[in-house]
Amino acid sequence: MLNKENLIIILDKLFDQSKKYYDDFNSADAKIGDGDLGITILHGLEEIQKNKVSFNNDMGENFMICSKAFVKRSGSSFGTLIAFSLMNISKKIDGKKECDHHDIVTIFEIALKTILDRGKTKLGDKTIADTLNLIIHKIKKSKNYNHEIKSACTKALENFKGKKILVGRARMFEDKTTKFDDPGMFALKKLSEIF
Amino acid sequence: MLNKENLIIILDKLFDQSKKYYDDFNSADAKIGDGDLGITILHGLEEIQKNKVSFNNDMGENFMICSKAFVKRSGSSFGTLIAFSLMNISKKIDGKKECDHHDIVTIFEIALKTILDRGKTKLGDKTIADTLNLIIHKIKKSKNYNHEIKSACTKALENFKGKKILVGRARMFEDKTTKFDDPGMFALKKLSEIF
Amino acid sequence: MKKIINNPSNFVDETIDGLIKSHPNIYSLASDNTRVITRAIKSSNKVGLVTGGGSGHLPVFTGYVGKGLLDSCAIGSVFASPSVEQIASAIRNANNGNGVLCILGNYGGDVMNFEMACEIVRDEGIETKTVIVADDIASAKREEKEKRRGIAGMIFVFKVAGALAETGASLQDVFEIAIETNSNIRTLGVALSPCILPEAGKPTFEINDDEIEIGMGIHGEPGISREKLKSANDLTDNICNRILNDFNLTDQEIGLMINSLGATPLEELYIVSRRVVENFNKKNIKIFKNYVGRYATSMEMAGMSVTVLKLNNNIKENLLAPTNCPFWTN
Amino acid sequence: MKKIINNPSNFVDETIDGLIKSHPNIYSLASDNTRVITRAIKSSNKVGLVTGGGSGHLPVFTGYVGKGLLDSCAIGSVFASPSVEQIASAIRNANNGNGVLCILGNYGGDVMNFEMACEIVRDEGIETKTVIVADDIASAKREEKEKRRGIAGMIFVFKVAGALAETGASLQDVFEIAIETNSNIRTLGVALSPCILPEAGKPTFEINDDEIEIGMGIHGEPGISREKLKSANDLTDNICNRILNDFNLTDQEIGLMINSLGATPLEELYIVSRRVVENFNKKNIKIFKNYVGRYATSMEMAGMSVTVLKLNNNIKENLLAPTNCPFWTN
Ligand SMILES: Nc1ncnc2c1ncn2[C@@H]1O[C@H](COP(=O)(O)OP(=O)(O)O)[C@@H](O)[C@H]1O
Ligand SMILES: Nc1ncnc2c1ncn2[C@@H]1O[C@H](COP(=O)(O)OP(=O)(O)O)[C@@H](O)[C@H]1O
Ligand SMILES: [Mg+2]
Ligand SMILES: [Mg+2]
Ligand SMILES: [Mg+2]
Ligand SMILES: [Mg+2]
Repeated sequence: MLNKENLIIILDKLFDQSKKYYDDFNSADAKIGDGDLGITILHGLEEIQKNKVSFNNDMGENFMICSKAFVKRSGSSFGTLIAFSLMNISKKIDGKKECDHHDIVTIFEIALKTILDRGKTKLGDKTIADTLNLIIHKIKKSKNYNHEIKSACTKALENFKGKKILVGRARMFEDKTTKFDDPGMFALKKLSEIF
Repeated sequence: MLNKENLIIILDKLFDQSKKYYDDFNSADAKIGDGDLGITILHGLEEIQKNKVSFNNDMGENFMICSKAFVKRSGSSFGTLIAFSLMNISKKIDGKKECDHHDIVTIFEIALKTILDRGKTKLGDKTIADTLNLIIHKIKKSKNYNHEIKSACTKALENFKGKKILVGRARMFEDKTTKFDDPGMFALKKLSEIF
Repeated sequence: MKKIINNPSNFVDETIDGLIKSHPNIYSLASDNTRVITRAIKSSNKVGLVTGGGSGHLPVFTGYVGKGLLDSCAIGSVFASPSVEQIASAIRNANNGNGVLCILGNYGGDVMNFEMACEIVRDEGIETKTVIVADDIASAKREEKEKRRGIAGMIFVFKVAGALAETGASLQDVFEIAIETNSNIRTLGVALSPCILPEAGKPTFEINDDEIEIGMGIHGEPGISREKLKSANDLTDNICNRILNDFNLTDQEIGLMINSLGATPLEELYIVSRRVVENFNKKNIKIFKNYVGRYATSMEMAGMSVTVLKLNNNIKENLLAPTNCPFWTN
Repeated sequence: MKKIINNPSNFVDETIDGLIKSHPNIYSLASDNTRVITRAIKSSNKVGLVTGGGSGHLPVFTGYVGKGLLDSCAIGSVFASPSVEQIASAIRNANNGNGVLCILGNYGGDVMNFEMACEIVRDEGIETKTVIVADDIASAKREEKEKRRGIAGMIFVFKVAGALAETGASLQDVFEIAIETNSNIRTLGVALSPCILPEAGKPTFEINDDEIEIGMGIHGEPGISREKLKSANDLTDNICNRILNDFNLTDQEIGLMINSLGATPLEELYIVSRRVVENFNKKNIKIFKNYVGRYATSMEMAGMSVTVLKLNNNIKENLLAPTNCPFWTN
């Protein structure tokens, strides 16, 4: 079950984690991209921190506040995809005080759909979409969210080791990319350690 | 007495000296100017070296060769003043195989006149003109050129310690310049050590 | 590398304010958004041209707003995409009922945000079309040209589409010439040193004193190969060869742009340009006009890029058409 | 700081060759001297305008040859004066029987060499006049303005005199407006980092990471004071105050130039420009036009200068007159 209170706890922890792994996220991204993934994640979560005073009992509104915060400070693909996802999620759970199991699965499904749509990418391209896909797969079977999310993020990263990155800035490196993790998937794994 | 042979010896020694004090000349100039005095002197003398194969028994022509060489590689005040001086000297001693005492005094007098004319400066401004003036003064009284030139260069530098530099790039520093040697006078002193 | 700045977090806003205060006859701030610049004298009867992207690349992007070029620009933070909201405002400000063409570089965040903004303004009745410039041959194979990054070549698209728009041409026509221009452009660059992000205060990437990176992106994205610093001629030959392998230009007429990423001085650009001209002359490629200078930069990054634009009469005419913009000399 | 160059001893010649090959419709090499650039299309019925000086300052000096600006330029080695012979050639090439005006910066070698060259061509029947630009307020007291160095302000003199010459005005008239323009200009700059001389391969001077030097010359000559790196606003205020103390501009109309010495990017220039405009507005100084960019550089040196040109109707008209030169946007 997700409500305002535990959403805040999650966001606080994610913010801490984004500070801790700031350099790691940037350098994972720098290997194949522009090296701003740490900035993107930190700035987005920082802006959410500033705005969480406005959180209220409507989870839809809370997600919208998060989306707007992310949009305000983040100007890179990851941030944009997350912001779009949060916005679409917000519409779906509008008016809800708390999200039950079904809602939680829906949240991830909407995020996945948004990312595939907006990112014009498909499963298997080695992006955060693949991580989300595995999370959905797992939490559909088990309500042990903390465990499932953490293990899905780790597993997804492992599954794609040795595969080519096909989207984002990494695409041009072709075979070279097989030896790198997708920075977004790497970041999700590290962030999921809060669970 | 100055002829082709000892002119070459002098030029060779000056060239060596200009290499040895390259950095010192540059940094003396850098304190108050653009730091190119070592470059100016080295390049001029280097170019003369390249052209001394054309030296012949006409000292006027030899001075003209030196003037042209200096002009070719040097683009700063010192080089220009020296090049103009050498040209005017060349005209005066045109056709001479060797320069006697009177000629030698004349050479320095022409150099001084040229520098004051072209440099639009006057004696007492703390420039190479003041050094030349003292040389002329001394060699008029004694034919011991080596000694007189060397001591004049040293003496001139001393005489102007604590005085303001009034021309060249240093002019703007006003009182600050009292604690610096004029770079050109400093260079003449170091170069005169070959005598 | 030291910076003349105030509080780093005001860097972008002060830059924008400076641009407007310095050229009040050219640029104006949008009334509804502090990160949107429009022309000082708005056009009234033409297709609107909009761009947007991260700060730190002046004159790209904002600088090219002006008569004969763009109508408005959405400005992101340093090296970061502008938001959907900012882009939507830029589009609204550029629109005068004749539709809007968005011209942007191919970067994930920009592309997605423009797409979203276009959807939003479409619901308000503004017709838009989008051209995504993809000229950097280092960033994807020839067969996947549309996946390439957009760099200095973008300016040629601004110029050509901007000139046609000024004639009152339809959105479709302006769109088509922009698409055609984009497909006629190839760029390859080399980076020698990083720049410093004002907020981070440290270099964007590291590179040894004796190394260069061919194909490095303007945000420090890795390029094709890191090589030893070599002579300007060898470097230029390498760049020319790669461009000509990608794009057959023999017997063609082209526009050329030799662009500094910032710190690399004009003297060096001309040493490069000289060699490009010599190489191209040998291949019987005719250089119609050569633009040498700082057209698309990464602040004080050292490095340069070479851009070729294959010309036809239509593109040529629009390339030469008059402009009113401090960064374009006719 | 890395350089894209070939053999350092060919640096200047390749730069010149590149300039000509890149803009063959604008520049041409003099037939009698490889270090003299003339207009590609020579003028036939006007006063000739000549400049000259060291290399490494592009667009100064050579870049400003072109219609509406200069007729020819004598090019020295990096930071070194051109020779008498080169200057004489530049004058001959600029002359079409209507006399020649030489406009140069106040540097010892240049001044003496120009003087000598003028004497030589006078014997050949060419009438010349000379204006020595002295705008750098850091380099001599107000009472000795004529002793000051010439820096970015020089370009305003090129522009104003160049425009008047184009109208067919007499040598005396062109001379007078150049003198008047020069006396209406003040510049003050700041250096943040040195540049590398291609042949020496090392920096021209040293400066700590947290220091700047106010009034440093474009060849690294010492300035008025070495200070701690400060905010752009404080630095700009300091520069504005010094200029306004030297030159009363209250209620005047001026042209402004915010010039980068090379590496300092446009973003930073606009942050400075913003503050200059604000400061000047407070004093009721009207900014007629603002030129922001790289107009007079020291290769990749970091730093900038602020130039003011006090206007009157005559100067204003000539400032706006059309040109054909890649480095001047009308
Ligand atoms: N089109 C896309 N579709 C799905 N995921 C994407 C896409 N583009 C980027 N990503 C994800 O975002 C990560 C990169 O994020 P970020 O650094 O913000 O992007 P940018 O390249 O715009 O700087 C990638 O590792 C990938 O997981
Ligand atoms: N107008 C002048 N008259 C006499 N001597 C001068 C004049 N200008 C420069 N000098 C001499 O030349 C020296 C500087 O030489 P140099 O470095 O070549 O000049 P710059 O680089 O300033 O053009 C000074 O120290 C001074 O002795
Ligand atoms: Mg990134
Ligand atoms: Mg990014
Ligand atoms: Mg000097
Ligand atoms: Mg000098």
